Amino acid sequence: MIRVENVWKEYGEQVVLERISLDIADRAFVALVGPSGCGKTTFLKLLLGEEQPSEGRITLDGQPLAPEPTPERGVVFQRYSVFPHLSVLDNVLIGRDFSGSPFRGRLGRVSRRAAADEARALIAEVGLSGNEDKYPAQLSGGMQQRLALAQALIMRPRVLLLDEPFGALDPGIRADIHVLMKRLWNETDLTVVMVTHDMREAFTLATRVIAFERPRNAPADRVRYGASLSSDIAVWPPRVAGLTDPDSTPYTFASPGGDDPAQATGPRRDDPAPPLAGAKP
Amino acid sequence: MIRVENVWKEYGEQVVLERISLDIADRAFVALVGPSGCGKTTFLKLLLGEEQPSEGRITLDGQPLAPEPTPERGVVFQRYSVFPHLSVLDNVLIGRDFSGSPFRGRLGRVSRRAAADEARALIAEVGLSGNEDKYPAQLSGGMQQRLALAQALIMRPRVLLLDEPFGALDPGIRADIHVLMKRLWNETDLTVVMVTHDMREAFTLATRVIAFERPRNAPADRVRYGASLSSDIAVWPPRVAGLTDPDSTPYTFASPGGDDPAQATGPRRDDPAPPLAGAKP
Amino acid sequence: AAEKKDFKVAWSIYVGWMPWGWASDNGIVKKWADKYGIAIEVTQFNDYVESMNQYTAGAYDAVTLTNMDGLSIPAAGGVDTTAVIVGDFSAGNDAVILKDKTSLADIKGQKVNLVEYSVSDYLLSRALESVGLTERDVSIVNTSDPDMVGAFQTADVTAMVTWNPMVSEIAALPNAHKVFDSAQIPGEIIDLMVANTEVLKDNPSFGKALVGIWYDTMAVMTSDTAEGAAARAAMGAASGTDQAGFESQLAATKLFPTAAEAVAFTTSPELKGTMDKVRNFLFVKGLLGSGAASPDFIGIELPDGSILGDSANVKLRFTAEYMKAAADGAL
Amino acid sequence: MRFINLKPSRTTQLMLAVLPFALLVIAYGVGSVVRLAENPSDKLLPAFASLVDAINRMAFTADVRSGEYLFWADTLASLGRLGMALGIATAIALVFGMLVGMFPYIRALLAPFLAAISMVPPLALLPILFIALGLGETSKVTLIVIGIAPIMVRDLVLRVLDLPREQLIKAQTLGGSSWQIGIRVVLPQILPRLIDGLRLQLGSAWLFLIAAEAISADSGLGYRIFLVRRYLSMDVIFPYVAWITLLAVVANVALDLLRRRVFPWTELGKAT
Amino acid sequence: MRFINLKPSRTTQLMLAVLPFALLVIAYGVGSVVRLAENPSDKLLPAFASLVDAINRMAFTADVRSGEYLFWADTLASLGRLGMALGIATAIALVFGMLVGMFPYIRALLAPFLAAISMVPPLALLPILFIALGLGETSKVTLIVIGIAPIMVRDLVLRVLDLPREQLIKAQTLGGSSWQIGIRVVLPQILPRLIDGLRLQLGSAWLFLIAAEAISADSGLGYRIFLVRRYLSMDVIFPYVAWITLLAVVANVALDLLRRRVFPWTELGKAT
Ligand SMILES: Nc1ncnc2c1ncn2[C@@H]1O[C@H](COP(=O)(O)OP(=O)(O)OP(=O)(O)O)[C@@H](O)[C@H]1O
Ligand SMILES: Nc1ncnc2c1ncn2[C@@H]1O[C@H](COP(=O)(O)OP(=O)(O)OP(=O)(O)O)[C@@H](O)[C@H]1O
Ligand SMILES: [Mg+2]
Ligand SMILES: [Mg+2]
Repeated sequence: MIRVENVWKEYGEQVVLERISLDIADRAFVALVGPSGCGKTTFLKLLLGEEQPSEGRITLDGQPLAPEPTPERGVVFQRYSVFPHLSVLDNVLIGRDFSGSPFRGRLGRVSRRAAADEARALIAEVGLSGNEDKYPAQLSGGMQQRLALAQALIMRPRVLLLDEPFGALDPGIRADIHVLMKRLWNETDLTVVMVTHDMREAFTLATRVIAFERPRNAPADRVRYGASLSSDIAVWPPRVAGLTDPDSTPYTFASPGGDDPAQATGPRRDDPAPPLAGAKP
Repeated sequence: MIRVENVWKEYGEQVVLERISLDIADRAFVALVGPSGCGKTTFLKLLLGEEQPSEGRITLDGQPLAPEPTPERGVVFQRYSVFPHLSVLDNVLIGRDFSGSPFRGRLGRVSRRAAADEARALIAEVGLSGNEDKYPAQLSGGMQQRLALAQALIMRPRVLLLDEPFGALDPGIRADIHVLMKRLWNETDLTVVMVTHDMREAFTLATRVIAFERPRNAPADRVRYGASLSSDIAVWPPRVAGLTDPDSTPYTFASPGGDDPAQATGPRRDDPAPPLAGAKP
Repeated sequence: AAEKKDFKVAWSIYVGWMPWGWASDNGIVKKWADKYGIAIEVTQFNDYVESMNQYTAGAYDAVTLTNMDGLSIPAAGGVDTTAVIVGDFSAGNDAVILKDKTSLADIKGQKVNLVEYSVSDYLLSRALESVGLTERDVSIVNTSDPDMVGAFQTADVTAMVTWNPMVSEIAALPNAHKVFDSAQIPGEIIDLMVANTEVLKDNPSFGKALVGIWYDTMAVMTSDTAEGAAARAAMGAASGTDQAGFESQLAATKLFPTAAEAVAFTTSPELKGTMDKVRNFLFVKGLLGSGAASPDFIGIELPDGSILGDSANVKLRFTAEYMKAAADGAL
Repeated sequence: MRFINLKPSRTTQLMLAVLPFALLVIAYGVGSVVRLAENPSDKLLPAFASLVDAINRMAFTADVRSGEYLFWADTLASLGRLGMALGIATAIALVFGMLVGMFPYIRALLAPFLAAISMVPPLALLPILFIALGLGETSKVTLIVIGIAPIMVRDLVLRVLDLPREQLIKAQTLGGSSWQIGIRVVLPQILPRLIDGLRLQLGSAWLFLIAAEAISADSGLGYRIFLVRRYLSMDVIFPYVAWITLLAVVANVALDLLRRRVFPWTELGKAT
Repeated sequence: MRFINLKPSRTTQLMLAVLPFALLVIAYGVGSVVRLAENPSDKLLPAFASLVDAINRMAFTADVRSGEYLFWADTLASLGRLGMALGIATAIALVFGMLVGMFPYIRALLAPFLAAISMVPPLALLPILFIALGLGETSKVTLIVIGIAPIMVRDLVLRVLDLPREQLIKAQTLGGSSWQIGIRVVLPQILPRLIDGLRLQLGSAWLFLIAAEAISADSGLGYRIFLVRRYLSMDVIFPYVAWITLLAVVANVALDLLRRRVFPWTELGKAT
């Protein structure tokens, strides 16, 4: 379980996040939404260990988070998540290379062949079979993100952090990758935290949708007040990893869960898509 | 009216587009869809005059298109459509600067003041009032695209060409800008051709949706066969610029219009969104 | 310095010093080094100044230079230096050249291009003296020596002082007139092979080897044989010209072909007068070191043991000892 | 924690920055003491006191012959030449950079030629330069210009070619002519890069200045260095070299500041 | 049509590219004829026949002194020095570029120092260099290295800092140590840039080589140019300069090809 206790984050003068308290259960799939610039990426960086909270603390299973990125927390960014100089296969294998060869950073022939089998399986899993020898620049955006997923998954991370991973993809490809994502989440022992701009995506995938908002957004206040949790919505009917049919259809949502510290309000902007038209505030 | 007559486009060996024939009526709003890499941008470049057809010809009101970009055809790209070194106001004014001052490329004080009033009105029109002195880098993505629209519109183009103009925006902002786009199209004497990846966007805005597809997409065929028109769908009930309520709600679509040269087939990938679930193939 | 076996000699490309390269190429250096059981490494410099600097800083045991530079550079730099070989003196190799004008007195008021603080500067001051002018009557523009020939052909250069091979190149140009040359001050611009006094004192065989090499080479190159011609051709090639060009430069050089002639020149009383002129010139130019209160600041020892200047600060020594040994066949 | 993630604090940063300079000074001091112990009039690594002496003599005592303060006169002469050369090179880079970058015809004409002449070692062609331009200031300034302008032009051409094609298309749809696009779209966007290009060439410019002054001059920092090199007066050379380095570093920083001031949008771009 | 949109055909392109070179040759020819008409023994712009003569003499006739073909011996000597210097500078740039670019501590320590020493004019410090390293090949190679390495290091540091931060984070989540990230993520991505950096410094490298050979050497292209400069033997200097330029241009193209061959993914990136 990830526990976030009264976390603040400031950059110099500017308060970006304030009073964030949150528990994320094991195998939860949390979608993080909120207006641009409200600190979603910053929050993910805190979870990742790339940045440290200015105040408060974050624990994983009761242990303070390592203050730098570690293999137990995988990540996929919107862009630049794969290495342009490595082929698809090498991109997936590099995690194994790192753990298996401290000095050369590359496995020997024999152990690499074994690892390559595993990598190929993962590549097939994300639907990239046959592209093993291509470079990322030869893949479409959607394929690159699939590759980034496979690359992260080979480390079997406890937590997978996604920062708008599908934001740059077209809707058809995005739908495919959603199906993939659900399957991976169901089959793997994985807690997922995903930042997205897309409400529909949030409700399609997540077990829980958390919104950040800056309560005071006047230009004069931008520096002195940060964003905080404005709503926390458990998706209904509840999805449970490995149990529910991942493609169970119409989504709606229940009232906020018990651990919601803030009064729930609706998303800042109503998404124009019909499924949200009936959202309860 | 824009008439595209049996246009082919080849880059060296590679055939990108083949046998494209198409009439676009005045004040039409055409959405161009199709899988990635099928030549949508290439087609727009042909309309723009940035590229010339390898075969066939394109006429505007019976006249061959000027073989280079001219002010009668405005354009908004997904990125890089505004000038990073100019303030918002200067970005909108630069079109006037060009036409009014052949040598300095910048209007004199007095005439610039008059033009600035017009520009401010346009800036207000696209909802950017109060940002006149900011630089593009200080605007969000959505605001930059609004600015690009205002910048193009000040030239009063006959045709507005849009290449995934809203692809990088988040859905909330995109909905806002859709409303704006509809209004502009209704109020201005404008024919619009828009490339998009988003089916919903296509059907929200367009009077007509045209799909490109490569009939032979096996790797071996990629070079020798280009994309062609695979479906041409008139949106129903028909939208007419300046007549219908732009926000008239549920969209559905009729069978292909009479000028459809190809047998209509549904979009290549079904968009998972409910509105399209009932799309007729 | 203690006794040692390995010695380093620097020489730079100039007509009077070309024999060093030839001797090194043709095994004469090795022959004499072997004879004394030492090793001598001979290094060629393109840049004369750098060769002296390297010697002064202690990187070389011996170097070729002129009497004037020997006093102002190593000696003024605190390196006690002994002239082992007096090879030649300039008899026309250095010259004052005017453009369009034919008389030295016309130099008044002109800009003169020369290598500042070099023997050219000294030659100019002697030339000016001879027509009753001083350096205040001209202005000096420092110009690097390899560029003299090109520089003379530019419009704003009207007067130049330089040395060979540039002198003969420039003199061949239309409008160029040699109005004064070192033949008019014979014996004042002397080309030497000098060595570090301490090294020499502890290793007299090094000095003997140098002298041996030198006069062996002289014997070949001054001979009228085919072998001599070949040597002169090789030296010409090494200095960037051919045999004829090299021989014309030699003609303006009073080379001492035998040790006996060199000894006679070195022990003649004129040397003292020359060095006195030189040190006064250097003192006026401020080149005897910032601590020099008078021309006497640095002591110069002459072959007869007499000392010019401060006997407690002798830094430049002339000796005929080694050349005499060669003349006497006592090597 | 990985070394890659360790960030020094402000103070540590400052101390670390000073360290190599301090070590250099100490190494010099030790070397100097050792050499002077061997030969008290050694000139290669003069004692700090001699350096101070020399600075005093050159900068704060009038020269007996000319009555000038040589150090400052040299600095003025050199900076004058450098400034003029940099100005001319910048102008050339701007004009040719834009022409070659914007127009395919001019690019076809000049790009290969530029690539070739940027490889010509200018020092080897000095005689031609002298005879064509004389030995005065012109030839010194020209040497610097020839040395740095081709590289600056090529840099700027690349920069023009880097401008997103979309911008040029957009400008055309707004009715811009080639000329208008040049002065309103291309020029303002490459000016910041021009300043950066100039910064990158500062080192070379000094190099050529020194080379030019070594060949023929009667004042200037390079002139003095080569003149006193004849006597291995390192007590003068070291302060002069340090001074040249300082001037170059200051110019570098000043140009960077200038760019930030004059083109604030270049910094905005980086922030996003 | 706007000039900006006009693109020359393949043939026109070729003709345009040749034009400036042809003009240069013609200008030379005319200048030479004019000067020789005035003074038949003028040496500044020798007739083409004299150039051919000189080439024959230098490249295809054995030298009387050494029996060597001077032109080729000079070329070999210079290329040897240059190659070694470029190799060493590249290695230094690689190691320091990565260290300074990747590690904030090392950056704090060395970045300001590098900025300063890249501005030191190395020519002014020649005596120190020669005395510290002797006059052999070492000091010539070192001069070139000192002249170009600091700039290459700084270039590479910028390149490392340009790597998307996301990549380094991602590598860490894959369990990479600083060392592993260095050799598997950073190194392969900056190698192509290193080659480009080397290309940019080729001109400077030749410059320093020539300067070093001018001081002390007994062979080398720069040595020969300075040797015959005393006689204004432009008939030798011109072919040598042209040859140096040609060698540099060829090296430039060869390095570019090398990059494309060895790092094919760098070209993929551009295509998109
Ligand atoms: N390193 C930093 N230094 C200073 N301010 C920062 C830094 N990183 C982020 N910020 C500020 O923190 C705020 C939140 O940024 P963040 O990137 O977390 O937003 P976001 O919610 O991810 O936005 P988006 O949806 O656009 O990705 C912004 O105002 C940003 O300017
Ligand atoms: N200048 C060019 N030279 C050669 N091939 C090109 C060029 N421009 C485009 N192509 C090729 O033409 C095809 C169509 O490209 P285009 O950019 O028009 O696709 P698109 O439909 O806009 O794709 P996307 O949805 O990814 O923007 C691609 O295969 C591309 O590789
Ligand atoms: Mg973000
Ligand atoms: Mg496209």
